[in-house]
Amino acid sequence: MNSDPLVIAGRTFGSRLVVGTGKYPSHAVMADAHVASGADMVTVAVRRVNLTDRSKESLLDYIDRDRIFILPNTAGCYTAEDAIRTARLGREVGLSNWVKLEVIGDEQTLFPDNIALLEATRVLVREGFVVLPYTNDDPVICRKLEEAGAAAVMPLGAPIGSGLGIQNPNNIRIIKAQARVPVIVDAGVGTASDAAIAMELGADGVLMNTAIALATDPVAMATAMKLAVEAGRLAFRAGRIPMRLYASPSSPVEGLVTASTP
Amino acid sequence: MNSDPLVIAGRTFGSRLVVGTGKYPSHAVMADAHVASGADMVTVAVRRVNLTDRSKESLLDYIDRDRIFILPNTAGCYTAEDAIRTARLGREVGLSNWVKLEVIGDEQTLFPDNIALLEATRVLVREGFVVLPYTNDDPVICRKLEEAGAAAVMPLGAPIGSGLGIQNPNNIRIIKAQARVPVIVDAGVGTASDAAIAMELGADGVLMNTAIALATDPVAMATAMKLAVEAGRLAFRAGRIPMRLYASPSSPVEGLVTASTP
Amino acid sequence: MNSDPLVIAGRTFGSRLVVGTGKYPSHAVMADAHVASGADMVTVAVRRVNLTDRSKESLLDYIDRDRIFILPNTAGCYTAEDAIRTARLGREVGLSNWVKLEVIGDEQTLFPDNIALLEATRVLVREGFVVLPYTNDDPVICRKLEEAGAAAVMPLGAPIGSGLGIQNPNNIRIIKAQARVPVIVDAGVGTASDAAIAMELGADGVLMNTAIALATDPVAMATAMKLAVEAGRLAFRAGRIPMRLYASPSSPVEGLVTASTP
Amino acid sequence: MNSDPLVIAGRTFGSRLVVGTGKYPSHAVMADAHVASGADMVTVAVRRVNLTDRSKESLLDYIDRDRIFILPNTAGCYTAEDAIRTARLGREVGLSNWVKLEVIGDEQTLFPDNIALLEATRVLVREGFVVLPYTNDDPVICRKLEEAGAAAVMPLGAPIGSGLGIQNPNNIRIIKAQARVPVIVDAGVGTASDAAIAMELGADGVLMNTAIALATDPVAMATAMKLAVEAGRLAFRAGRIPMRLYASPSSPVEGLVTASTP
Amino acid sequence: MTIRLNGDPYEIEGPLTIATLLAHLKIDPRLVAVEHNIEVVKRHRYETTMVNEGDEVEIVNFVGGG
Amino acid sequence: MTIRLNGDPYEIEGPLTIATLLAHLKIDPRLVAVEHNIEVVKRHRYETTMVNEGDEVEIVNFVGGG
Amino acid sequence: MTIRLNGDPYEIEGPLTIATLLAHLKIDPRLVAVEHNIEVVKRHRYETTMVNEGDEVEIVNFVGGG
Amino acid sequence: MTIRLNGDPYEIEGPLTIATLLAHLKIDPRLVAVEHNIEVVKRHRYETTMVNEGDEVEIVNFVGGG
Repeated sequence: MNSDPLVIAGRTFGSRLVVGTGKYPSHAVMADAHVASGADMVTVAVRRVNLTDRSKESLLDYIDRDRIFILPNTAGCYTAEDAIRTARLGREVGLSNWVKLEVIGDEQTLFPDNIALLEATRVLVREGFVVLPYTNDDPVICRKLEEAGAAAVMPLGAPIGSGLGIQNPNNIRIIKAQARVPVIVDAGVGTASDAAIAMELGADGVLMNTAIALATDPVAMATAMKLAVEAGRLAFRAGRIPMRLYASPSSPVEGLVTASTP
Repeated sequence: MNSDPLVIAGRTFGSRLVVGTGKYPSHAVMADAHVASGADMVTVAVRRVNLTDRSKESLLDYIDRDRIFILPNTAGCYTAEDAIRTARLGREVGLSNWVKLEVIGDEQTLFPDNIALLEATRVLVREGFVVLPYTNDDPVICRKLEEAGAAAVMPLGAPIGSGLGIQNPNNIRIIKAQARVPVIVDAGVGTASDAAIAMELGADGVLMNTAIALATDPVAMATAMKLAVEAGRLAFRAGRIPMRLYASPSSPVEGLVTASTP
Repeated sequence: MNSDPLVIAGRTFGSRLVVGTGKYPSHAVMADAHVASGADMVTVAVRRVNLTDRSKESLLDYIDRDRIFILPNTAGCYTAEDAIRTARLGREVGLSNWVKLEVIGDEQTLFPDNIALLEATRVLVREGFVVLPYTNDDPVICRKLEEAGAAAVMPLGAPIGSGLGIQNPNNIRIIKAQARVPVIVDAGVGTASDAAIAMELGADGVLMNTAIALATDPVAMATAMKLAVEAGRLAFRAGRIPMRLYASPSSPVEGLVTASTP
Repeated sequence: MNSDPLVIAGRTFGSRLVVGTGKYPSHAVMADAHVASGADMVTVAVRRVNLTDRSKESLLDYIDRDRIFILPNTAGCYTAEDAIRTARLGREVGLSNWVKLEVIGDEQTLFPDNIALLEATRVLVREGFVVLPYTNDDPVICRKLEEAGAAAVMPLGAPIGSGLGIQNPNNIRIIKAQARVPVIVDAGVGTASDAAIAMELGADGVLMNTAIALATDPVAMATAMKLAVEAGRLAFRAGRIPMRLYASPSSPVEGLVTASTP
Repeated sequence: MTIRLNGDPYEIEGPLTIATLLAHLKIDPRLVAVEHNIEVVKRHRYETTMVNEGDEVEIVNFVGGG
Repeated sequence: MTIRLNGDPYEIEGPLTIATLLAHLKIDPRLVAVEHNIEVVKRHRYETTMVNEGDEVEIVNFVGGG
Repeated sequence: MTIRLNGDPYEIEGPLTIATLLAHLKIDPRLVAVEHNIEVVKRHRYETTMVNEGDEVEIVNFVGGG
Repeated sequence: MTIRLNGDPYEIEGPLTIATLLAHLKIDPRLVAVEHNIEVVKRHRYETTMVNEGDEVEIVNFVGGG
């Protein structure tokens, strides 16, 4: 029983790590990585059914829905209209009225269009969605999204799939200091320490896909990310030592069996 | 059973985290932190017995020696002679012929005097000690220590007790690339992500004291460090994704139910 | 004669450094710092005339308007309406139809409200203003501002007056790669190297106030900033060497008068 | 007339930038870059005369020795003996009894062998040389070199030719705080801001070769480095503003012509 | 008749219901969502919603994404 | 009469023109800008723009800022 | 007689063995180490090593350190 | 006779002085330094220092370096 769970919109999650379902070598590897990650929420994309090849096995056959909550996303949408339309379809599939809301504003960086994002958030909140918007590390837009009814804010750490790690730690720290909803760092994590840093900055959770799915060994990396998120969270709560430019001895400076003095 | 143990001088350790015994609020808290850390090697200082107050309970009463290996250190020694003399006394206590060899060269930074360190290493190796020298992040001195018979090299990440984290990651990476003995990052870790980073750089282990002992909640931080070291090690072995300046989508760019294009 | 001038809205500036007029110990020190900085554009705030104390000497008496172009700003405005109103008054003073457009979205960080900023930009561009909007380091909003007719975009490097330096170099690099108008890094510079870094990232200019005005010696720091901006610009154009993890000798490895080989 | 000159062993230098003579596209470009750099000390290597091709023009024909002081180096030497022998030959050429003392300890990193370096320093100081040892960023070895009679200490910022910039700023700051002789950061600079940072850390000078010689435009980069060193020095002396996580307004918060309040 | 199905022209006997269309396509109605002329079709309406000449139908499901 | 001048109540003989008001306040009309009831007043209108009881007037200039 | 014990002068009846000294000091011989005139004393020599006037004795144990 | 010059065997009439050797090699004595059997030769000794069969001579100058 987790004494420090993540709670979003009244729903409790045992893990503070949210993972994706894309880019894995196979559905089987993905399923193993999901187990290793300990995540109980995964995000999925909404796309047209493949009509020409019906054989294609379904993604959902590889997700243990008794244990894992499904978070449909609007990845790939470049307008509020498309994101809203995609969110509605995602809900209609019947597994969740939650949405990881993405409205992309630039193809190179996949950075959000925060104006369209805010507009789409307002519409979907009105329609009863639980909206988790992917945004950038701007405390002002995060506050606007919160005021628009977002259930959490998901600032990016770095461009999606870049693996650069948290590019602007101060902004994440400030967003967390100002937010009254959970803050999930979404995108940019490349390795375990990146996830730990996000949590040490005070984030309530981390969402990642590429760092696990495209690692040489996705299952091992999923385990690493699980441990790193827990480590970072614990360290954040444990109260780290202050930084100092010079040293401070760990052993007593008295009682030495020596004449020498520095 | 650990499939990826740390082996030093033929001795196998289940944990890659080595912790200290100084600066804890109490012996009892230390004992709990040791358990939480999962460490099976701890370092201790050698000091004169307190003759005036014999009541003082013994440190060793709080260390589970069935599970935890004792690593005496020469902290506080400023000459090769003092370090050698202290190492001999530490061995005579009868728990270990290993020594965490420190010869300090500067009181402000507690950085090592590598020349005296090398000299003391040669002497103690000749006397049959298993020598683990605390040095700085210099690949050249690390190679000389290895050639002198050191069982591992322990470059510092930052000044002892500073909590600054790994100040020069490239040097740690280079030291590991050149070393044929285990590389333990000793000193400088402040929080969990620092430990994860050390391991992601390829270090074989991490040694720390202040970061745990002086954390607001030492036991919680000890757990965080345990997880962080495991996470960093796993991530190192799992093969992280490359860094890229721009983004790479996690969801398919085909099959969108939308007219819009970027 | 400067062979690499900064051109904004068809106006040519000899210096790529734009400075402020606030927080100086005195108007006299400010005037000296302006000369030392080499800046030919300075920004000023629009405020109510002090009716109770008419003695107060005028800021403009200390600005050499033959050499220095005046850039009124809308600092302190929290809505598009206020910013527009302030911009109009600034223009009516009769020195410039340019405006450094600020619409603040948060009192702690003084980060912009990009949505209101975009709205105000559209209105003022329609009214014939040359608009230089202060925004955050978001390539998407920068593109929208450019499309709205901004004459330049001015992403922040860090919070105003924080002196933290460029917090997210990649975003500045990306903004520059995408922009078709000049990119001026506005806010966050603390010392000379920060300004050099901004220029090395490709920025067309840097705007700063606090780093000079509140330095112990504002005139010396103004000179430092002048040199740093020129250095960074030159280095950017000169084509820096690539980074490599290992070394590359600067002296020939042949012809040594020695037997020794590595 | 420079009011803040660099003084080493009683000799005054107008510039705090010391440059090399290797790797340039041509001797002519080198000569132009030397002028652009403003340096009045350059380092040269000692090598066997080319007997087969006597046509080869002499390096010295391209160095204005009325303006520029020659600093022979022992680059490429891997033992104290070789370095001493090379230093003696360099002196015998008759232009200088100064030596940039290098004793390399590792071929990949070109990091110094500090033990042999210290030994060679002692010998050469006894022989009346002015010794400027290239060492690593270790305050302890720097103090030993100073005690051995070194006229300056030259810690590396990063591996020679790597262009990585100052890898461990704290160590440079600490070395400067403890040194009583000038501290010259030698090696590792890649671009102008790196040089400025070195000076802002308190270094008395910077020595570089590759960053200028292998830049796409060596003469432009030499100018950039000249300006950056001056900028960094001035900023160091001018007293930079403190860093703060949050913002501090540059314009008055009173007297706004607006109803709105944050 | 010809309809527009997932963006492409599609020939089929019609008019027909969404339910019949899905059956014809051998698509399990659970775990997909259907749009008819840009309007989401609730599942309980599959039997009663008629697809006519020229209508636009979108049938989507969940795929891997991040 | 009472007007609102730079946000505060202000007693003055009136009605009067902006020009007269500035003269009365000993403010050089150059290098300031004037708002009358939220509308910017062009400089050439100072002579003809009347300030009446209860009007709002703002007079601004440039001050140090960043 | 007077010896130097852990750096300080110490009065005690003597000569005596290390073993007797430890017993007198109520120090458990296990988990300490003893130096006699700068030479480490092996534990099995405690019974036979004599401490005389002016000798230097160091008795150490493990304490918390890092 | 054969000497070792800058590391390689070298045939030359001899014995001869360093000065003669430099002249023979067309090397300007200024701006070079000479080692004879591992000993630096001061410039004023070039006339008097004899190079014999099997001697080692090194002649160096300054080249570009960093």
